[in-house]
Amino acid sequence: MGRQPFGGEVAELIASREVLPGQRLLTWRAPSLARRVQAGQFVHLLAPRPSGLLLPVIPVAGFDRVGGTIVLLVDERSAGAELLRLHDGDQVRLDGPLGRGFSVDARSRHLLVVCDGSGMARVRALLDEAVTGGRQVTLLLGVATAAEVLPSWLLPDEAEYAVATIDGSLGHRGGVHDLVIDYEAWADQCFAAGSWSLLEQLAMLARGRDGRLGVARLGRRPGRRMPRTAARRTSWLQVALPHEAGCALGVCLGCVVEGTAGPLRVCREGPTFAIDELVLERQP
Amino acid sequence: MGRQPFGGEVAELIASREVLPGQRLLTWRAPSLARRVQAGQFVHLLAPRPSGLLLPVIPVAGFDRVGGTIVLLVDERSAGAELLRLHDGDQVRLDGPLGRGFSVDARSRHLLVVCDGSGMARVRALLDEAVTGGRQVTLLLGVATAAEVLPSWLLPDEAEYAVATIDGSLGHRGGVHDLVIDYEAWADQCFAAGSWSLLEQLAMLARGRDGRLGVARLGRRPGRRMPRTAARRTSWLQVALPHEAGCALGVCLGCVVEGTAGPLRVCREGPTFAIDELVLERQP
Amino acid sequence: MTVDLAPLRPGGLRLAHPVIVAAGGAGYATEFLDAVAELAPAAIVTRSTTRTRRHGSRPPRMAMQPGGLLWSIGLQDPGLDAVLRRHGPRWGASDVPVIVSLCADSAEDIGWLARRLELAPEVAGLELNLACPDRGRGGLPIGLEVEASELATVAARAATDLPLIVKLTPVAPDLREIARAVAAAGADAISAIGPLPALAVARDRDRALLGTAYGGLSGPAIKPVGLRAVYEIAQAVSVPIVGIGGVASLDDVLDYLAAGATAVGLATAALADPTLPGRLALELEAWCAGHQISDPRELVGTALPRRRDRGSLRQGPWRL
Amino acid sequence: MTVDLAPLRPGGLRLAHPVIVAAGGAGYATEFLDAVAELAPAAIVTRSTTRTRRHGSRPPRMAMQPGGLLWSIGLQDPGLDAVLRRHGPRWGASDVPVIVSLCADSAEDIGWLARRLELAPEVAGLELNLACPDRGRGGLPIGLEVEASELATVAARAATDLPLIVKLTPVAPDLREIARAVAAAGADAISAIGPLPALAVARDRDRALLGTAYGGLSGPAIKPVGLRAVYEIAQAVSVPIVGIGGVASLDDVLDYLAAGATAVGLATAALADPTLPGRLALELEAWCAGHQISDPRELVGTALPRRRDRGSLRQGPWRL
Ligand SMILES: Cc1cc2nc3c(=O)[nH]c(=O)nc-3n(C[C@H](O)[C@H](O)[C@H](O)COP(=O)(O)OP(=O)(O)OC[C@H]3O[C@@H](n4cnc5c(N)ncnc54)[C@H](O)[C@@H]3O)c2cc1C
Ligand SMILES: Cc1cc2nc3c(=O)[nH]c(=O)nc-3n(C[C@H](O)[C@H](O)[C@H](O)COP(=O)(O)OP(=O)(O)OC[C@H]3O[C@@H](n4cnc5c(N)ncnc54)[C@H](O)[C@@H]3O)c2cc1C
Ligand SMILES: Cc1cc2nc3c(=O)[nH]c(=O)nc-3n(C[C@H](O)[C@H](O)[C@H](O)COP(=O)(O)O)c2cc1C
Ligand SMILES: Cc1cc2nc3c(=O)[nH]c(=O)nc-3n(C[C@H](O)[C@H](O)[C@H](O)COP(=O)(O)O)c2cc1C
Ligand code: FES
Ligand code: FES
Repeated sequence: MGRQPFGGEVAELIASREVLPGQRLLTWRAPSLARRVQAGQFVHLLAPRPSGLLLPVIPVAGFDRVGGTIVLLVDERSAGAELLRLHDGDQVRLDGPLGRGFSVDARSRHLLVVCDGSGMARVRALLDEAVTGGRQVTLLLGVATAAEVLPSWLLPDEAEYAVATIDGSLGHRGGVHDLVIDYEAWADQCFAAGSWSLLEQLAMLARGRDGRLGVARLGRRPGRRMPRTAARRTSWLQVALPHEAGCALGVCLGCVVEGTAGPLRVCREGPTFAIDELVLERQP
Repeated sequence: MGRQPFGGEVAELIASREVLPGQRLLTWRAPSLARRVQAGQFVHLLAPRPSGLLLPVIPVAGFDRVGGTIVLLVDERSAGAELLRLHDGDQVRLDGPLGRGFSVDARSRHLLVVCDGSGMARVRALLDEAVTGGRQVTLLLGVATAAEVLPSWLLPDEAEYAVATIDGSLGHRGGVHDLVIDYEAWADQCFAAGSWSLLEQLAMLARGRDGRLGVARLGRRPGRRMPRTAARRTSWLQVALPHEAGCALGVCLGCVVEGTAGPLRVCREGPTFAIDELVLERQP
Repeated sequence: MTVDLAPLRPGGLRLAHPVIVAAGGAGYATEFLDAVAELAPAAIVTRSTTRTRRHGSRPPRMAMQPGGLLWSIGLQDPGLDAVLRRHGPRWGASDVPVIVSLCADSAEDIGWLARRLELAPEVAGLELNLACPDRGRGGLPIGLEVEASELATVAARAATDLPLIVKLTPVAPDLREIARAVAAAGADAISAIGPLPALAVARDRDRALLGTAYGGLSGPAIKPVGLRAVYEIAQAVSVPIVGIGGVASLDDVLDYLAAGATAVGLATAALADPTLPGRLALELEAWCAGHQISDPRELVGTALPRRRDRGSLRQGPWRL
Repeated sequence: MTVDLAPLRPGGLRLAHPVIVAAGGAGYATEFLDAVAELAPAAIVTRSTTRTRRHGSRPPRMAMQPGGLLWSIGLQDPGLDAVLRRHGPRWGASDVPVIVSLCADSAEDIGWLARRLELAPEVAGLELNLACPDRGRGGLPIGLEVEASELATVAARAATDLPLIVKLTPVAPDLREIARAVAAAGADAISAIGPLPALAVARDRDRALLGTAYGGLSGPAIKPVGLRAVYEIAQAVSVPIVGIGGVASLDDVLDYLAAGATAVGLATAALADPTLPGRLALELEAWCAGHQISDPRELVGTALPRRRDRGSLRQGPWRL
């Protein structure tokens, strides 16, 4: 886990496209990051020095290892909003990749990805990765209303995309967890990001079906405890937790969430967790 | 003294010229201010909302009543530095004119104006006013070194201009108060702005010659106390005190300096004072 | 949008809305009232006033700090009689209630001042500033100790039937016990907080920046401290609380109400914009309308814990 | 550029320069030391450690505020033995002195912890965190009272010959008397300040933002309070002072030195940039060179008054 001496890597903005009002997909030339990053990991914005006291943490929303680029999906309300003011050719310093990415089990063929508007940036890279790896992937997005639905050009063509809106103005009317039920038998694993209440709903679904779903069926021996990494890899539901700002060194303990086996640092043990690692009902 | 309901006046930047590195002379179209302002008064910058907690106070460094313009001499280290980022055509809201201007006695023909680099913005308008009024005026500027000497285009052509530099790199070598001695017999009144130590030196000179100088000779009757405004008008030495930020309403009492007859508010009783009104040795 | 800061007192201290100017933010109100026109605060608390004329603090008196304002104005006032003579008529002519802040270093002087105000019909209430030194205790602030706070409150209460607000100083480690004592001693409302004792160094670093060396820190920097104080006090007493410290936006107002304040006061932000309290009240009204809330009292205390907590100082294992 | 935080102790506590990481700014130093390479702080104070394993505060634990950071980490540590086992080897391998911050709620535990450190050659000193609750006094912070502060210091002093820094909490109204007591009880140095008790409201305003409700405020917002504390303490005692609170720039370092600090500590700013302490030291060196100052000790206390003042709380008439 050794992090490089503080300093990071220069990244150059090469493209910027509006996704929704106040939200843009920013593409950066950052070869070394692109080579090393995994879906679910994040970067720290070191320079230009952000206005807040702590460094903003920004999930990597996609990467192209060959082209040497990464993409960030930045919203004016999220950490790193200062990046929205930059122009093509501007340079920043990013430190990363930080944290642990999602663990996709080698045997998983069908990935279900669930998010709300705020969670998209944390799962989008997984779609790219899955498609590149020849897996089938379905994205379920839940938002309040049609105006918040993210455009499909944001996703790889190969990904299936279904939408739920609370007001029914587009796609399924209601919460996105309603849609999950249709896919849970199909999916070998599920990956999610979004509000705590979305994660709680998904956790309830997953827990009710504990051990009967997806790859979890394959890995478990009754009565045997698996090592943590294996348990995470074979977990049916993994989530990427939000993490706005912090040291990302593991020293401040400001990012801690409550885990079933004790406190967990989102920046080091996370931001991705198997759902069983978390005590969801006592989180923010 | 009634101040208008809060809101101020729109001023449009119509010209900006560099005076020294980091210092510019900004010309604004602001007809109502230009009509009412007097040399020595200041304005408050209301909008764009400055970053500091209190509103910056900016001396009016010149005005053209007929053309409807005022000029501000703004330094990147002084209050109102945010104005340096504006472009021609940009608009701001200024509140003013605030405070009391210099009182030039009707009988004064020869005005001596003394300042250092920081004081120029507070006395420059007086040069314009004096020249327009047909008076003779001499400006004495004291700075550390030639690079800080303000260019003569900043002054009306009719003003005489002499410079002292501490290192002797331009003009007289030494403090500007040395030059004052050459002019004190000529001058009917003296007006000054600058650091507290400059003002103290001038006060010492003036006090030693108390009552023998300029218009002060004319106005005094032995044993009679003059009303304050008359005393100020006929005082040989008047100073404009620095005042960076504050309510300028007279309510916070944050701008107070020690006066011989009790505390004085720079924003209301000042920023100009007759030297006898102040207790200089106990000021910052 | 009306709130009452003295609901149990005959006549009460009714305000048109919950945003007032805290002591020092409007001097003696006269110039301030002229400047704000119709965008008026719900009330103005005057700068703290004493029995006799004083000069105030040695200059310089004010300095901007990152996020906060550092100042030491001291007691620069002409004495209460002169204040009432000069400003009373303007107060009487205004719709905005004026509450006079008092500072005195003995119960006798507090009583004298409160009795004097009782005779002034233009005065809507009085605020007792517990940051003032206590002559009997070597100049320590009254509000540092429970007993001194209680005695000061009793002295004011006994001298007048006017609505009485008692203003706490955040220097006291446990504000809850002070709050309980002054509420029991007859305070109609409690205001908190005053400034934090602080200091800045002069540019040449050869002395402290302010003429008095020490000053008070106010403004946004202290908002989390003010919220903490209100959150604690609200769990200790049931009298209305005026939340003060760093209020400058609608979010700040809503936060203070949620922490248990019935009204909020601002000083520093009012110095930059006297119309701010009036504008915040309009914004609050619009916000309530947009959230189907008819009475801002519904917003009071929504963030308080269901069960009383142990207070910021008694937290079990070290938490900060 | 060297300074000594324990000049009277055999061996002393010599630092290469005056900029250290305050407790909490570098966790247990291991990851931090890996990250900074050669731009190292002069010393690292660890997060406060207890005798036995603890979970720390309920999340959320941190929130940015205007000008400050609000946090409640609590005591999340595996207990001192485990800390030394896991991190001791890394400390021993580093040139940067590591000072272990201790938190205990009884004299007995303080003694136990200090004796344990005495046996660990990789430990350069210990810091006693007086913000910790005192079991004997219902959980109030030790550092709130003179006697409790004194007893805690004596307990640590009696148990070890290691350099001993005692860290004061700004919650105590008069830091000068606490400082005098702990210096007399054997503290080699004093550090101040810890965070201010504070609170923020959650976005939905249905509860406090932090899981523990109360948290500590740190960062630039509290610098004027930290400077005030150092300025007062420096007039009360002659032991070295580590000035803490809002340090983030060379000007902040110079201000704290001028107010009487021998060294400065930073936590919040180090979280955003672990190399900052090392860079500030270089900037300080350059500044000294440019001002013909050979020893930063010449900068210490230049802003202090010639005659002792009465302290921020005893100012005669109300000043703030
Ligand atoms: C005429 C005079 C000169 C003094 N000169 C100094 C000095 O040079 N240095 C020093 O450290 N102390 C000086 N002092 C003493 C000091 O100001 C205070 O007396 C002392 O700090 C105790 O103040 P207090 O708060 O008890 O008095 P208070 O009466 O509450 O306050 C006095 C304050 O008013 C200020 N003040 C006094 N006279 C005036 C005036 N004419 N205009 C504006 N402000 C005024 C003082 O600076 C002081 O801060 C002087 C006092 C007086 C009356
Ligand atoms: C398993 C457990 C569940 C609790 N659930 C709640 C709850 O839902 N709501 C509530 O208000 N109080 C809950 N509490 C009680 C509360 O957290 C503390 O016990 C109480 O506030 C007193 O804390 P302390 O500071 O004395 O204890 P300490 O031991 O010093 O600290 C306990 C802290 O650790 C946190 N914590 C406990 N277990 C874990 C874990 N597995 N991972 C990360 N952090 C943890 C707690 O939130 C608490 O803040 C719970 C306690 C425990 C042990
Ligand atoms: C210039 C100024 C003068 C003040 N004078 C007084 C005063 O006379 N009495 C008092 O109780 N509080 C006084 N205060 C404190 C304020 O009432 C308030 O408690 C504090 O400033 C925090 O609020 P704020 O952040 O809105 O300024 C003053 C504040 C300022 C800024
Ligand atoms: C995340 C964090 C954790 C902290 N943990 C401790 C601690 O364990 N013990 C302690 O004495 N101080 C702790 N502090 C307080 C700091 O040492 C310091 O006193 C305070 O934060 C003010 O300094 P700053 O403004 O540089 O952060 C912590 C501070 C932060 C920000
Ligand atoms: S962000 Fe600091 S420990 Fe995770
Ligand atoms: S600036 Fe407020 S009284 Fe002068």
